[in-house]
Amino acid sequence: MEFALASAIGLLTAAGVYLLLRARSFDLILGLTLLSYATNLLIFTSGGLTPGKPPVLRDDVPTTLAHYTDPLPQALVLTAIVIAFAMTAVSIVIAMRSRADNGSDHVDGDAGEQAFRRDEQRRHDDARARETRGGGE
Amino acid sequence: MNPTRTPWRKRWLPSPPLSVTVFCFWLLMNDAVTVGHALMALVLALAIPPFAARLDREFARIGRLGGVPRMAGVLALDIVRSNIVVALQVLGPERNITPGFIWVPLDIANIHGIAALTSIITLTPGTVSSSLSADRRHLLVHVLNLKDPDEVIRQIKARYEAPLMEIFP
Amino acid sequence: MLLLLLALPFLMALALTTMRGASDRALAWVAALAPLVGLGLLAWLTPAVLDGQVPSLRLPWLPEIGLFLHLRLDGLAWMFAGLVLGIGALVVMYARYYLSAEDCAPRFFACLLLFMGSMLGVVLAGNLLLLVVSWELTSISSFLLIGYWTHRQDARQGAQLALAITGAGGLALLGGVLLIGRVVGSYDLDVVLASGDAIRASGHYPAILMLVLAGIFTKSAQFPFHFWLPQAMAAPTPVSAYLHSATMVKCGVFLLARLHPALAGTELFFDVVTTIGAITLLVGAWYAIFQHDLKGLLAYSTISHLGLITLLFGLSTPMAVVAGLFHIINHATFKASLFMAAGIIDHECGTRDMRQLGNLRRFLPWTSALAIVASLAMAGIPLLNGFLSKEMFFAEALQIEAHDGMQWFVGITAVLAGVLGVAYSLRFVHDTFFGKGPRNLPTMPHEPPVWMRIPVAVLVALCLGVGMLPALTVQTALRAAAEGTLGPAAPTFDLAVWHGINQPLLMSIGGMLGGFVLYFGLRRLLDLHAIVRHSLARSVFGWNMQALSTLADRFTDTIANGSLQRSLLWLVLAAIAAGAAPFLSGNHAPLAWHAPQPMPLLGWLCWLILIACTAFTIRLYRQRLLALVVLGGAGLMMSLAFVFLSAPDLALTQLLVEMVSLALLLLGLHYLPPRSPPERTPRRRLRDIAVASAAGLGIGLLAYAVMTRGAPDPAGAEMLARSLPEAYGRNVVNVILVDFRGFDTFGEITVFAIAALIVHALLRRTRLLPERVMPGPPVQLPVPADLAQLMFPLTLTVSVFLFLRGHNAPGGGFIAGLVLAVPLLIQYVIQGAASVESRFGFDYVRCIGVGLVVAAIGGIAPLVFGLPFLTSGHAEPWLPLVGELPLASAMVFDTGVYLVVFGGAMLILSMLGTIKPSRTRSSRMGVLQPGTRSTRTGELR
Amino acid sequence: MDHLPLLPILIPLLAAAAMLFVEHGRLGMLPQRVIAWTSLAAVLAVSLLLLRNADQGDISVYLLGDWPARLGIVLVVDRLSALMVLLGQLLAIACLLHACGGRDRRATHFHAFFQFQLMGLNGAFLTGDLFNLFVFFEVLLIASYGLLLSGGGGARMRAGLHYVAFNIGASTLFLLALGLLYGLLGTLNMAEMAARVAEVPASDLALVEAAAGMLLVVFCAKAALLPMYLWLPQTYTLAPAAVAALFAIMTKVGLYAVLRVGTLSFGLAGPLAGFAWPALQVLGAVTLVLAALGVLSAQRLRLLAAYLVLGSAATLFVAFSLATPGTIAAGLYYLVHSTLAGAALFLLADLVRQRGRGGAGKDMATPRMGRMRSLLFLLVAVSLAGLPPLSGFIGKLLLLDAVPAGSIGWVWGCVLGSSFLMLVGVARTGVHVFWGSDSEPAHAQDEVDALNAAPAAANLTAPPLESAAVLLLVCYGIAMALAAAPVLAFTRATADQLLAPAEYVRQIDAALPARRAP
Amino acid sequence: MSWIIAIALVFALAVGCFFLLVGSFSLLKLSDFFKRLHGPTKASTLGVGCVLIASVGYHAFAGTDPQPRELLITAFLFITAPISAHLMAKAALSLHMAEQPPMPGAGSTPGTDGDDHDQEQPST
Amino acid sequence: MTPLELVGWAVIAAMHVVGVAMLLALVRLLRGPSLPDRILALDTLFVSAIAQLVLFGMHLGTAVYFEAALVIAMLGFVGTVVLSKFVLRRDIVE
Repeated sequence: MEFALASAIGLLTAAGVYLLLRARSFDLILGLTLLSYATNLLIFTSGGLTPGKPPVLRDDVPTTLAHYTDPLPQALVLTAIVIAFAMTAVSIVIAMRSRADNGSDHVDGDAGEQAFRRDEQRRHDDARARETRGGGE
Repeated sequence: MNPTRTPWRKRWLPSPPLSVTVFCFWLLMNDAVTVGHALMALVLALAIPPFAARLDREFARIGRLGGVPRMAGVLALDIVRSNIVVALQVLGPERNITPGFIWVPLDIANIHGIAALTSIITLTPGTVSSSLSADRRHLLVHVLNLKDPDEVIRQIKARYEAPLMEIFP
Repeated sequence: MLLLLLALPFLMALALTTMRGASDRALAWVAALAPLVGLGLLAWLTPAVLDGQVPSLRLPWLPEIGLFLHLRLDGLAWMFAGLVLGIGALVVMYARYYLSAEDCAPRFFACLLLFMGSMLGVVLAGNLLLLVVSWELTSISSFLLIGYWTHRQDARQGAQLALAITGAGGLALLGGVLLIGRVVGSYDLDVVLASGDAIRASGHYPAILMLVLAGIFTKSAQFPFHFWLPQAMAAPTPVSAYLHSATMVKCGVFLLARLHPALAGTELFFDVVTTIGAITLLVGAWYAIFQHDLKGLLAYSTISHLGLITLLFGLSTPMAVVAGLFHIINHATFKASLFMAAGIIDHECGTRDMRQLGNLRRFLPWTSALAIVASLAMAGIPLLNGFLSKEMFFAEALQIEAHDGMQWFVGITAVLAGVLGVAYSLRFVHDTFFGKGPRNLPTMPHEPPVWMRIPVAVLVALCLGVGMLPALTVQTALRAAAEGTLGPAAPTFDLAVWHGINQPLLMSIGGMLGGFVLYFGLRRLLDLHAIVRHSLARSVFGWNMQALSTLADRFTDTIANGSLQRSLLWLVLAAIAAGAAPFLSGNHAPLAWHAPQPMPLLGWLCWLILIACTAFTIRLYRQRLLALVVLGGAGLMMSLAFVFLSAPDLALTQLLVEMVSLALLLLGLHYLPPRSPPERTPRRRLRDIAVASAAGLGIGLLAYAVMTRGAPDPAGAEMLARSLPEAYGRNVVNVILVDFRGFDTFGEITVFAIAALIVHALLRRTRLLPERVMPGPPVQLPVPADLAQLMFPLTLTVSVFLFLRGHNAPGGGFIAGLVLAVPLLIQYVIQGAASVESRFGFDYVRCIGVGLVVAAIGGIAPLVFGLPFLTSGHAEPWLPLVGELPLASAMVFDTGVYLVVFGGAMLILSMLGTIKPSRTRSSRMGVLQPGTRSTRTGELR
Repeated sequence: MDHLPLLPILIPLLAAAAMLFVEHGRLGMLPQRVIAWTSLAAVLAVSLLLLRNADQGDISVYLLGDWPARLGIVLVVDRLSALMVLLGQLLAIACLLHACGGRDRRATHFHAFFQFQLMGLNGAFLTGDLFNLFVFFEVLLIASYGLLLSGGGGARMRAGLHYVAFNIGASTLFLLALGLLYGLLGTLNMAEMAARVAEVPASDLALVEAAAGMLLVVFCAKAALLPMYLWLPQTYTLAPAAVAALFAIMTKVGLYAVLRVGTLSFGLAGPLAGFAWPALQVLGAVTLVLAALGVLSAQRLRLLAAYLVLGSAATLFVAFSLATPGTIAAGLYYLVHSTLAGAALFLLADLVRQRGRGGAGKDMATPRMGRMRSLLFLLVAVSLAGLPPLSGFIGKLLLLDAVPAGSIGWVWGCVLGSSFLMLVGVARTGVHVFWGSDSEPAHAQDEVDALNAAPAAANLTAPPLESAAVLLLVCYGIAMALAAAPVLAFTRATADQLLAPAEYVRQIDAALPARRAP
Repeated sequence: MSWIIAIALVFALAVGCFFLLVGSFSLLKLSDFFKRLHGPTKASTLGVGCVLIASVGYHAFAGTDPQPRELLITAFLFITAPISAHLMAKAALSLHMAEQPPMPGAGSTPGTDGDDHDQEQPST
Repeated sequence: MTPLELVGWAVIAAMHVVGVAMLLALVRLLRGPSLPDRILALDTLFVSAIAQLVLFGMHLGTAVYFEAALVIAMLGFVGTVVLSKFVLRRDIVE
């Protein structure tokens, strides 16, 4: 069970980091969302995995960790979820404004966009050059 | 909202059925039916509808509710029966299915009625209501196995629309 | 008394800055007040100093590290203070006439006084740190003075250069002084001077010496740092006369004298200081000959003379030190007067270029006479003061006790110095006052106001006086200074004009003759006027600075190029490094891996769904809408996982947040491009994949290791036990949120509130351009609208239910708030924002405010009972019919949470939903025509 | 029950909430300003009281919710906390003063954000709980997003995106580290953590260290240490002046956290004692050099200020990671100085820029730049470059003096070398900005003409509030230089207190709830 | 708990699961979106309804929860499922994923609400 | 075997069946091909999740998960609604 959770956390992190390194604001926000999933899972599991023992107290059950799961990580995750949500809201609005003000959704604005275009163009030219060369031979 | 003076009942108890629903809802949700919960339910039943009624755009009338139980019975039966039919169709070879759209002309004008009809059509397997024409006179229905369009229309009008027109005149 | 002496210039400088619009005369008088009163004070203290007493003052400033405001006036300090104040007074007088009407006189005088004060600080400091402080202050104030004519580029550059070099020297000096402090254990000058042996014996001595000498040499313009001085000639002439003859540049040699007992006496000292001094002496003198600018010539000659003084201190014999001190005085007098004279010439002729000057004795007889006398003193002609100290130098140069090479070197240097000194003095005199008349002058020169000449005259008189009657005029002072410098080791000596015919005299004469021959010989051979010289050292320094700043630019541009991805990449890499370091360093015992718990099949199923959704989010990320849909699946699985792992509250929150986020992202996507352009650099993608995999793997492993361990006795266990009896709640998570760690929640809702306010602030009155719009009017959805309307009161009921039950079952303020907000969101979506907002007149901003206040009140209430913030109270009043009604004060707090969350979520959604399209840029808006959309992505094909 | 430690958090919160009600009143900005100043004055008074109490050596512990420390959240006031809180308020006064010159009118919710920011800062300084620290980090960060972005657009939006994204990334890492730490140690209380670290079995130590390392990475990222400072120059350059000035303390929050966690939670004697200091030393030194190069290459005043702030943070890293009482004391002194002086430079940059045409971005001063501003710049620049006689020099002096013998070479080299580069850079930029450059004489002439032609003579005189703000900050610096001895005595005592965390832990353990039995 | 009730519960569960499965299966199997739309929107709804009834019975007889609260879930489900289906169908129609017949009596162009633009030649 | 046990077994079996149903929906979610298909699959996932939750509650014999199931039933369609609206109009709040 731990393996499944750990692998899920790992994959979510990797996916989040990968998207984080993309150059577009929306991808970035998507990546942050994924990362926050990973974080939440990790905090949540830091109290250990106990299926089927929600920390809602029942009468005549002793209040120990043997009968309930550790509630503290859950409370922490709750806080973390809310904060991540707030951050998502802020970042999406900033992304929108940035797109509108800077004319590009590249995170580095026009400069980044131009660099991106240049790269594209160069690759395009290279490819064409290679094609023509290949064709010539 | 309304500049003209509304009678106090309209203002404080805009929709008795809604109040009853909320009341039952509350009692159902809680662990046990106690006096305290009942009081709370009463408070909510009085407090929420005036608030919610602001959303009401058309203030459609509700007519006789006598037909509701029969309607519910027919509906339950239809749901179960046609579900089985559809299940068999789905599990069978797909080429036996001939889907198609039909426009169902509507006689019912009450928006609640239309909504209820749409829901019912959607919940009854074999048909999904897809769109309502702008003038609300026609309902576009997608039928999973369309053999006879007129039969489908007739069924819908007879089984569902007629009783609904009684409930929502 | 000493404090007043020191503070006076600063106070006057301050007074000057407040004097706006005062006349030049008044300004000058106020400015002159400082040196004049200072001189009076000094005179008052003189008897004591000559008596051998050392008046001092010691105030603590930062006693912990030995920084005291310690002033002491020994002979050396007395002599220098006299120099600083006396020449200062003359310069102020001179400057009053020198400055033109456009110049900002208050600023000039203020800076001048600031400099004077700093200089006095250096001189009077009895604490090495204080000395460094004043030292750097002189650098700064000289920077201001040199750059006084800010509109001139050479002034700006010269000022920067001077600041860079002397500032760097100051930093080096600071290092040296701190090292001295470490060795000696005190920065007190007396202590330091007394522990010369300890310093010389310590292993830090070479470093100390080098650092201190770096400070001294930069300040005193010694080779190879000399080039700033000629550059600094862009300063107004009074500044040059003051700073570059008598004070600032003397700082260095002053310090050399000051620390002589502590540092001198080793071979290293001797070699370094002597050699540098000698080189500077010759280089300065040689270059001086080839200058065309009067002040440039004087500047190089100053360098040369400073080299001479340094050389004398390097020789380290007592008499050499005395000679050095003597020459300091002499140089100050004649050089200051020469600078002033040069200033007069500049003032009158409008140029200082010797190629244009000549024959000025016709036009400026008085000035010429004074300048000629002063320059003769500079050349070391007998009966003038320069001669005396130079002769002492010759005498010492012959007597040094060192190996042969050094002896020869110093001797030859001395002779050459004499030759060159005469040569450039001749150049100055001859090219300016004699020869053919002035050429192409803008104005016809005539004598300046008499008060401008008087300072020059005073100084020249001093030259004569000292030169003829040394025993009467300067001997006592010099003796006091020598005692101040060398302490008990000071020699007894008598100054006399005539020592008989001896070796030094012969050398002097030889030097004079040689100088004549050299100058006129050179004139014959070369056209001196045509030579243009560049200072190599300055160029090298310039190149270095250029290279440095290019390097800086390049570094800064390449590192901080404003790329977000790079920042993030580094963050991730740093985190990976920090996480991996303990395992790779091998400092710790290897990690033990524990076996996992078994996993039911159903769990694997959920796992599969989660993994698949995540993987597909990555695969589809460029089709943003698809990625969002798939991400929704991942979110659902997250909450299912929470459910299975016993966290119903979390599952609820996750679900709700998921829905609202989805709505937010879609709202945002309307204003963002629908897809990401492809990135086809495979290398970059590979790099990112590698980094991401490393991060994922690392976190996964860490998470696994932590999960299989479990902390001993976590805090949560105790919360579990105390939740019901002490906090009266069955839902422990909620109890933690509103009670145990209610403060976190407090912060959390604040964050939420701020986020909503930011969205409000950013979108209010903002018009944005949607990426693409669909044609046609807004869609009407009567059927869903009707159904949703039916749901609304029911969801309201559920919201109240979740809120009230939160303490004992999953729910609580946050969840309830969102459950209230989401149905309203549906209304927004289905009915349109305008329709909903016309029906509910909510002011969400105020709702947030009310929520915050309510939450705060819930927290503050216990304060009334003397309990801390957020302490929960509990009561179960018995009511008729109802029975016991459990009431927890945490409820109030939770109400605040409820309101903030509702208000915040709705504020965000309504702001995002009611953005108006930009009017100005509508041409860019793309209209999605029906039939052009791909069914796969919903976008243009 | 003494509620003093709570007030620096509560008062700004209430003030901020109150702002939301008075925003659209008929009285315009007045009610908001009154509230803001009242709140600030109150918090200032409270923080002075806190400082006074803390200076007696007391560590006051405030148990929120009346729960014992490990269950609930504690606020702890020791010397360091009190100092930082006071510093925050002192800075806030100047920033608010500057903002009242008109910035607050242009930015929606400015005052609310400002108060939230104060709340976040004070909370971060006062809390004794790691997760609560995270929460307050978020409060202050998100408030800073608001301050940064409200009323702005264009390039600032882009910089804001960078800032936000980077900080969210860092916060995520914070949470990851927190999760791991709780999983390993079972507690979130910083003081209890130290005890738990000591009990961790040897085979788990590497895990704890990894988590702790990640935590430090977060703090270093917020404090802009080497590989992670790239966000800082751009953001600070593009932020509005009053906000950038307030941000001067933001990097210090990270430093505070490093110091607090490094000395308290990971212990000074335990198995994790000082595990990260060597790395921090090296990184700090390299950052310092790079920052100095940045100063050298900075053409604009704000960029210059940003790099100077960066350099000061790096210096502090060096100072703190040497971890002797002397260096920490010196570092704390320097921290106070650099915060105030950095802020002053940001505000000044704004003053200069306002003089330029339209304030569109070039901070070219006119040739007639007011004497006042040049003088202020001189003072600030001199102070920041570490030249005497102001606080900057004393701070550096203290640091150099306190460096342990073994590290003299590289520390002195870096500090003095970077001082030199900064001196050159500051002089160059200062000359360029204040003395003009004759490479564009026509331009200067235009400017003069424009000024002469413009009826707005107000442009010539410095805006009073803004100037007063700078003046205030400069006065702080002068006061710090004059009163160096008492300040140093305090920071020395602070350092001693930090390096003897046992007392802190004892106080926390001893703090018992008023009502509940243990 | 008696066997009769137990068997009734198991039956309800079985029916519920069957319909859920059929719903999902039809989602997977059928070839066209509008065909697929039928399965999940109601087979699944009915399936969940059966499961909920089983749950009511189970909790009532096991004594863990006396109230038939799951009925509320059913109620909500029956309200929301048509909304979703209706909107999804509209969305799909707007992407021209099916040919819809011309509306009788309203000329050749069917004026559906919202989609009142021209759609004579729907694709796919 | 007691009746309770029988129901218990049935519940577990049902959970697996529902799991399979979810898996089928997942395949459609990932494969598409059209956008509405994915939305529909997501909706189906939500509906199945309700069943799963209820079954889990039965399995554990607790009513704790009722709220979660209720909220999904009540608001789970929000995702479907907003996504459909986006496809329909691109602007989900008009």
